[in-house]
Amino acid sequence: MTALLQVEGLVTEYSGREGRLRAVDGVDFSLARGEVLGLVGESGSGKSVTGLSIMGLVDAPGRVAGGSVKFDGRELVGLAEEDLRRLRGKRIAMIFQDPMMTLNPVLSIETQMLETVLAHDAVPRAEARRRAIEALGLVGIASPEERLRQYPHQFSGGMRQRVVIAIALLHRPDVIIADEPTTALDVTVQGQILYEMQRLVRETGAALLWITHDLAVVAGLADRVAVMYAGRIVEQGSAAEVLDAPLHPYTRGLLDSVPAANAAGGRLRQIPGMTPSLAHLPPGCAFRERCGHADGACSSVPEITLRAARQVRCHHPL
Amino acid sequence: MPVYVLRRLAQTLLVLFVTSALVFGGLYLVGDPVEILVNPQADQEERARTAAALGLDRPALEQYGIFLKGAFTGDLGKSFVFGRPALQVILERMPATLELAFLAMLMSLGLGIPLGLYAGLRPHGFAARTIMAGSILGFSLPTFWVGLLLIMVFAVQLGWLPSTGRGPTTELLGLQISILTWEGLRYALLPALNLALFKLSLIIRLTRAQVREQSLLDYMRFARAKGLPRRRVIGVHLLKNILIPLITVIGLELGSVIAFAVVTETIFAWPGMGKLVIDSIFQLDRPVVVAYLLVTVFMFILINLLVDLLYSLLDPRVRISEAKG
Amino acid sequence: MRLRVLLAGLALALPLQAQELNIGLSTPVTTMDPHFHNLTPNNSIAKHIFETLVGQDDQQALKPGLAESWKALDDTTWEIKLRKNVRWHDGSPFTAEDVLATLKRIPNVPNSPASFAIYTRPIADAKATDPHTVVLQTRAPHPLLPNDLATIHIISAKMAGMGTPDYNSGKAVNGTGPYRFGEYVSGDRVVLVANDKYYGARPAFAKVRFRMITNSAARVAALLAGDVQMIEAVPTADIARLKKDARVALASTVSNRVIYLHMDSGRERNSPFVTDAAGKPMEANPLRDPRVRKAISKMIDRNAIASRIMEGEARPAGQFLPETFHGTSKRLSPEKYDPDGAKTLLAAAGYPGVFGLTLHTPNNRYINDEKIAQAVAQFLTRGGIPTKVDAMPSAVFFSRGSKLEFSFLLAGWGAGTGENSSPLRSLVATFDRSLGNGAANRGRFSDAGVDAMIHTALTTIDDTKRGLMLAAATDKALGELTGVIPLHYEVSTWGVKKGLAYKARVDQYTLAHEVRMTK
Amino acid sequence: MSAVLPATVPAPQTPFRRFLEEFFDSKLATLGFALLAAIVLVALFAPFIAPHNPYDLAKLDLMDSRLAPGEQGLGGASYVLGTDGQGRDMLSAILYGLRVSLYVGVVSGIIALTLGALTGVLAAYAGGRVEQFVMRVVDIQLGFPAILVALILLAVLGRGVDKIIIALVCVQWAYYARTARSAALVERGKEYIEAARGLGLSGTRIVLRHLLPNALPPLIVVGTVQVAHAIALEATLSFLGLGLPSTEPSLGLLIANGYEYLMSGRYWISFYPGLALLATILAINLVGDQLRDVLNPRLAK
Repeated sequence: MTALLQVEGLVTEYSGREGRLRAVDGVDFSLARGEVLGLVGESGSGKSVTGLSIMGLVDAPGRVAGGSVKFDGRELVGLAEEDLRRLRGKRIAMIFQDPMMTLNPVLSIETQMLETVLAHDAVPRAEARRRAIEALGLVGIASPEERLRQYPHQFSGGMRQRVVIAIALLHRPDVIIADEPTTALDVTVQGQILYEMQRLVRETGAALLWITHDLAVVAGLADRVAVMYAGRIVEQGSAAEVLDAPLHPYTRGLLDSVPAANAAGGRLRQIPGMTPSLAHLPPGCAFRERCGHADGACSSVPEITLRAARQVRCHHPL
Repeated sequence: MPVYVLRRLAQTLLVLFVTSALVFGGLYLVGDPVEILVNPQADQEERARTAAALGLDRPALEQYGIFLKGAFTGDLGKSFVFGRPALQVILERMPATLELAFLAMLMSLGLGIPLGLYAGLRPHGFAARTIMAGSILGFSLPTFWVGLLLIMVFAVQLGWLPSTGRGPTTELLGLQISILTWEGLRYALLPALNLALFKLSLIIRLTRAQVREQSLLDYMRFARAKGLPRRRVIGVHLLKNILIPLITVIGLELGSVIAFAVVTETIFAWPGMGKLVIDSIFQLDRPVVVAYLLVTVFMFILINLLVDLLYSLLDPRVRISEAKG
Repeated sequence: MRLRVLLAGLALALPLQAQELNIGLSTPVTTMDPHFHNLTPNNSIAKHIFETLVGQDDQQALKPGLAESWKALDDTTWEIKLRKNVRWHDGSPFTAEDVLATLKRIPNVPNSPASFAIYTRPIADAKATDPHTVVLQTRAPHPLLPNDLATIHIISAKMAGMGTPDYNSGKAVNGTGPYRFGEYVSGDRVVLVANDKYYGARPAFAKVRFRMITNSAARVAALLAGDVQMIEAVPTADIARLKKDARVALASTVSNRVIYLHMDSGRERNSPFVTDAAGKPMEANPLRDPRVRKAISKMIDRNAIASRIMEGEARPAGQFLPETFHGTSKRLSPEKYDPDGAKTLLAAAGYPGVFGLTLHTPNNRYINDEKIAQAVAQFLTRGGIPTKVDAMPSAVFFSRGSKLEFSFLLAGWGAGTGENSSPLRSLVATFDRSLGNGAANRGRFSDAGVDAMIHTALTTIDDTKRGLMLAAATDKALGELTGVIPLHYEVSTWGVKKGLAYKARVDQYTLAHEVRMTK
Repeated sequence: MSAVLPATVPAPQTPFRRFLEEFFDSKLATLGFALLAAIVLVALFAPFIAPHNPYDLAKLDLMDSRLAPGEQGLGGASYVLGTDGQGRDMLSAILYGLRVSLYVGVVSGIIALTLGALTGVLAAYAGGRVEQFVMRVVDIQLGFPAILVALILLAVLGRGVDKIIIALVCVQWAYYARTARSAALVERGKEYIEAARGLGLSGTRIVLRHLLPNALPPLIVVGTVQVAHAIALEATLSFLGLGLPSTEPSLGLLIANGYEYLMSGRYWISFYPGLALLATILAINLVGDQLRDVLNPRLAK
């Protein structure tokens, strides 16, 4: 498989009152055509910023400070805004977490879909409309022509996320970055959306970067998994391997805190301590203060080590 | 919707009634119009004659009763000073004030929204800071002071624009309008700018605050993620969301612009109803003041109603809840 | 009201023509009906279109108007000879019928807020003995009849039946004066055009546009910007600068208006704003004592007020009218600034440093009224009478003043008739409803001797005798009893563009037909 | 967006200290605060700082009127910023005037804000007829042009600091009420208020702890504008001959008094008070802007 999206040494910084913070600190991964990569981490680990950095949507006071993002062989970091715009929504689409906030409340679904078509293809409105209806049908929305005329507030949360997905799929993009698109939804709806996504990716052959904190979701969906902690990827590998036999203590901790993994009635296991503020990261391994395996070696930053097809960033892999 | 409009109109009548009673009573307390109307040389007999001629010799309640009776037939009494129906005196002056208010509002929106947008989108730039500093200037300097300054600079020093007065008018739908011709517009520019300054500052600040809030919302990011050109992201997605809260403010402010014309009209000798009402208050020309307030309150309620309707037109969310309620 | 919009608009757009004059007025003209509202700005405009039987020159001296001559046949009968070659603007000849119709209309103008009936009431009967002679019969001897006639604008009999609205629209405006009606836009402007068939001197301007610019700074700006060529009531603050400005010339004269202080000399006790030194209400009323009033007068430095507050646009006053007016005293001069003398007087009266006052003043009626009051308070406070100032709009001020709610007030009086009897009768004669005396006597000053002198004077036809009596009454009321304290006479100032000249008038009228071109 | 700073960060200091830290983060706001503090101090201690007492009529000398800045008077006193038409030292008058203006602006602002915010939020909370009634009253009030209400009110009441405060509260409260209501209305619709109600929290608690704080940021925006507006409106009323007694002038009144001298070149009589007014309003706004940014949870980074 050739890499469609190749991220190398990506650094995204935010300058604020407490100086410069690295929200993303040297992230590497690649995504192949038709592949689903789960990017997992707690909130604040930098996974969302990674998604935005790829899209070139990091706003001031943040900026991509280094590294490279290659899409289909083309460098995206430093690319002119207009060239980036042509790619966004056309070849790389992004879906956000909260469908209630993603759609513009005062524009009709039709407006929001048609403008997406017309932003990239000079087609007649009727043609754009046809595509919009088709996309709505694709994500399983009944009587799409009628719903097209409606406004976001007339849709339920799950339906809105379907609309968002339909918009993302309008141009049959090569890559879809989905930033926790099911987190805000009811569990039953979550299941439906996941199922749809899986089906759609398979049908359209798009590569999917699925950003989530939910390991259960990743387990059912992703081909590969990358785990992020404090701006760095600490472990990466095939979904089955990482989830079955994690190498990084942090991954282990995450897995242990999933309720299903615990015996019914037993005490839920947790990772001790709190997620550190990026401003107050301990020197060396960022996880060291919460890690049961930490020792003196951990005061230096661990390098990524390769184990077969897997990568881990730890002085003491499990 | 018609029921809604009708109910609002019924409330309007009540408001007008309360207004008239308050103003009538208020002005009655201020003083005796006869004292200010008669020639200082007048003797006691002439004063009594004036009081009788204007109906001021009757008890206050009776005077108000007479007013109410007339008001129901659309007669708001005769101006003490002009001896003509007060409503007629007001309506004659209204176009001048309305065109000034309209022009001022146009200026404050036409300049305020783009400037506010800019300052909100690039909040840390030098230009944005200059705009915001300027907006503070706009509402900290009293209108009358700025008015004279404008006259001194643009009329006396530079000689670009006429200092005072209203230009030639042309008739439009039976109204005398001056801002339709360039010559007439020249007269209106300075007073309108003077009147607009305060609102301009307000609109800049409100727009900027809105921009700052809205641009952080996900729909803005999503619009960009869709690959929309910046023009459309700002011009459609952002602007439409900003306009909705702004509409409420604009409605409110249009009313206040009309009222604040009082000061501007005085300084620029603009023959509108604001100048008329100031004179009328100082001359205790009660019928005119009462009629003026009734007319402006009515206009204001009308504007409010229009704003509500416009609001529901712009914001799909309101349309639904209105239908329910 | 029909607006001749396009015409006016075109004219405004054109560059200034020599035959056009734009004048900035300080107060709005409220009507075109010469008998509706007796108000200076209205009368001023009316004087362009209409004429009076008796005219007044710039010093208010009587001169022939539509009447060639007038004389008293006996104490109550007057014969008036009318000018013969006069035509109305519509072309018809002017006759005695017009005079009779005017006198009949004046008391019967509906809704008039200030009618001219005060001037016609003394007339019991009027008849025409021939087309150009009118004989007037007064109820009692009324020496001021010619002065009164100088305020009555004669309208044509044809238009006598027309109402005020017809005048405002211009339909009924038909005069004999040097200017004809052009356009009237309420609150904005009055446009007059020259009457080329006028029997007198032809007006210098083909067209005159009066613009109402009430804000005084804006009025000055309009003159400096060249939007108008003449303004009235130049504010005192700008006089010094305008004097130095080569583009304008000023015309000024002492007016017939005196600014004065009135004191509560009516109430024996509990005058509302007399307090003790600590500001608590005081029972006794020291203002009843003429020595206290004199002391107050001595505390005030009139020259300082004239030079500092009025910036030279006022002349310290010792009586109601400048000495040039008929019936004024030759003995009274402005009270000298004498704080020590004041202290002595106060001590003699038994009130050294024991009472305080509040001075009430209008703040939008007279030139710098509120500031003058502050200056007076300054002088009084330093002289040992702590004084506060309470300024209010004239509407409130006069209502309260006439209800006698004040103890000490500042006001002004302009003698409309141009004779000393006017202030004497209104300000210091005992308040008497039936006689019509003391209507503006808000201090309720009362002295039987003064009353008697005024009464005799008002029934004495002989001008010289009457003048002496009026002067004697003034000496007693002001010099001896200090019934009111005169401060200064206002100076009225007009500003004109260089190349124009205006003879300043004591009656404060702005008359376009008196404006001359100097080059 | 998921925050860069994790929400679960251990609070290193008290909320108030955090607030202070965030507030003084901006140089401009710090400057504004310093300016405002200086102005308030100067206003408070005017009687001790001012070289003259401008309210003492006995100390004024008419002969010293309209002196240019730096000129010496007849009595030997020199006037840094000149004198006005009454011979009042401009510097002292400005210092005292600041006091009056701030007092009038702030007191009327606080009363109006309290009154308006409470009615607005209560209306939003209560809904139904109560809300309709309150909002109609607000409409009536807003329908009356502020300046005219103040004019008539002051014509009836007369001049005085207390009277102008009454007038300003009367014309301002409705703005706050309307703002508070619309802000609270947005919040009322949100799930957490439903949840709070569901939890059986008392009405007062919901209003005070949930609705009011969320209505605060827009109220502060309106407030900073309104305090400035109040001071300017007071100046306008004084210009029209109503408002404050001219023997104890506010900044606005000083400007109004100096207005007539503008054309004659005696600029200092209204220019310096104007400058002081500008500085005051600038400071209030800088502080208000920063307050809004810091208090606004949506803008917090």
